[in-house]
Amino acid sequence: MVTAELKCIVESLLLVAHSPVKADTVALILGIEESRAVLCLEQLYDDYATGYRGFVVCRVAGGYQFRTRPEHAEWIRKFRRSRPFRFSRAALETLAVVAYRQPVTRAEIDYLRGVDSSGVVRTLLDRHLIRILGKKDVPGKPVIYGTSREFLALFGLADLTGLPTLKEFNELPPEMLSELEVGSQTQIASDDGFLA
Amino acid sequence: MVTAELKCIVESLLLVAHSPVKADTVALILGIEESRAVLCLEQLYDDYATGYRGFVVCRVAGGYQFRTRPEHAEWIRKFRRSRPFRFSRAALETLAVVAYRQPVTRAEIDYLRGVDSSGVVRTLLDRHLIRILGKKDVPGKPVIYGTSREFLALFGLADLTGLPTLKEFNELPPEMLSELEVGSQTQIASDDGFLA
Amino acid sequence: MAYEICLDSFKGPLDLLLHLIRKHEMDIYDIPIAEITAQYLATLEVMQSLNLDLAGEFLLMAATLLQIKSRMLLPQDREENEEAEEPDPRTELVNRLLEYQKYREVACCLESLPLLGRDVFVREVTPAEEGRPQDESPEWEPVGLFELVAAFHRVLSGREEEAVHEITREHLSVTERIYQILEALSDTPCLAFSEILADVVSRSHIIVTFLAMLELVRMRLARLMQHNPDHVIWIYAVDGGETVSVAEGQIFGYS
Repeated sequence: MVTAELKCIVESLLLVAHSPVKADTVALILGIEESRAVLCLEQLYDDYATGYRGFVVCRVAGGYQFRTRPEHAEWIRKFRRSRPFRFSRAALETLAVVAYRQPVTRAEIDYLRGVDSSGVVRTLLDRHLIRILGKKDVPGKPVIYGTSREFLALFGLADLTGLPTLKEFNELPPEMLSELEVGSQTQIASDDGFLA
Repeated sequence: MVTAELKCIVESLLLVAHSPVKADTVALILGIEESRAVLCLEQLYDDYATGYRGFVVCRVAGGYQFRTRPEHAEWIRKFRRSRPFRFSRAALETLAVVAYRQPVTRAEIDYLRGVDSSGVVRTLLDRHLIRILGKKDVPGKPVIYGTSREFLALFGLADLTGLPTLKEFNELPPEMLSELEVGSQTQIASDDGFLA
Repeated sequence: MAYEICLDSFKGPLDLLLHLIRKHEMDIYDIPIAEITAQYLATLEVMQSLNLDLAGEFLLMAATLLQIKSRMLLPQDREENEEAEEPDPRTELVNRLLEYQKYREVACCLESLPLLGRDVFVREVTPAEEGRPQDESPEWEPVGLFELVAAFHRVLSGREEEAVHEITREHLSVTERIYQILEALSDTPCLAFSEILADVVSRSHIIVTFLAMLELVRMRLARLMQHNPDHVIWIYAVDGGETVSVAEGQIFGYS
């Protein structure tokens, strides 16, 4: 199969997909090497990024997806008759704590925010933006939370390494959270579940 | 508005539209003459028809719509079939009953769910998410079910103790809608783009 | 002192403290604890006077601040001081504030990202277009533990609702309960309150029993005695009580 035709087919898959298209799926469907699938997707990414088009290819949640440009948001909202939504500060703060501290327990979230977060945690769970990862192997076996694929999709992130960098004011000394047993941030990057 | 930008916005509308986009709608949304909207749509039609692209603009039902090329139909069918199996409400409920009440008989599952679960149990067995543990030592020797290793893998659990308890679930208060400001909240839940 | 700030906008005590530190240009690494405590308490007072619902966390922080303040006022033991330096009582608070500040700032960064459904949009595939996945589809769509436990909760709560219809609720009237208590009192001069409630399980049954006792006292058929507050409540039969009959109609307001 020539590459032009391959690219053309991959482009059609991007149109009909209901979620970000992964390179391994493309490879499986078209019976090609995954590296070749990646090449196709990346070429399409470049094509759309350079041409002045109504939408672009985004690297999101471990896959590739057509997304409109932010500068057209108002027109599209008008067309769809949808109102812009806003996150509450409580929701954003909690999401930030979960995203950067995962795997994290409710007690740790409450401690870091200084307020009870049960309501926000529940809302974020209901919205599928965070998920229960399991339980922590410490006395009491508290439930631990992490962000979901939907979180990445919502914020347009390819993976967790794409999160905005935390400004380092002063790292909370580990002994202070020892009773809470906060997981180290390095775990974020190494957690396979979040990466493509 | 310059025509290039106009075309770009119309292209974005074509992407997000649920149904064929009509020229009069475009004219209304963008506040332009209908003749200008037609011109934009026709130019996009030409652009896509001449370039070798994964999809084209079609004139359908009095409007314009992106459609894939007929020659790619087979690939797209294959791609769509590869879509992961989505849990139905019945399947998830049955799986939950087995997970939390194992070892459990069909009669117990039916009792708890209030409906016949034979079909769903069959599907879950076929997909190796539940397994037959043996027979219960009561008259009639009914088969008892439990979850499988695949179940643990699907939910990312090391073992069954990682299942969140109902107590923990109830400790999270019911969702507080104020946390995410009311607006297009339904969109968050229903937007297919979030499903990965 | 003028509070031009929007008081109910604080997301918690840490948020409020950061605001006060910034407003009064304090050094976060060397917080004047007496001053910040005074400022904090003054703000709480204003919030209370405005009838704002003060969450417990705000009061807890007030207690923490006062504790730190008192610890800083304590004279340091010179001999002990030579052995091991007493940690600054403010350390934990300062670290929490710095940490919280990080997440508060990054939350704003998150919000400024192009959000799906707000700033950027994707093509939505209709169910008809999507088609049905074939049975041989090897993969399950990821589903979370929260969804699993929520499904189980749904199943169980569905059963509870049904159970209400299945169980025929025992209908017990106050009158009946009065007779039962009087009968129990015919063998013994007094009964402990807990004895009367011993076999009572349902909430409505407890209420009926309680009302029956109040009626008995009102009709002077029984007396309630307690030797000490928090002690056992005794119900005594009034002498000659057995000769009194209670007609249905005499008991007003209850059934």
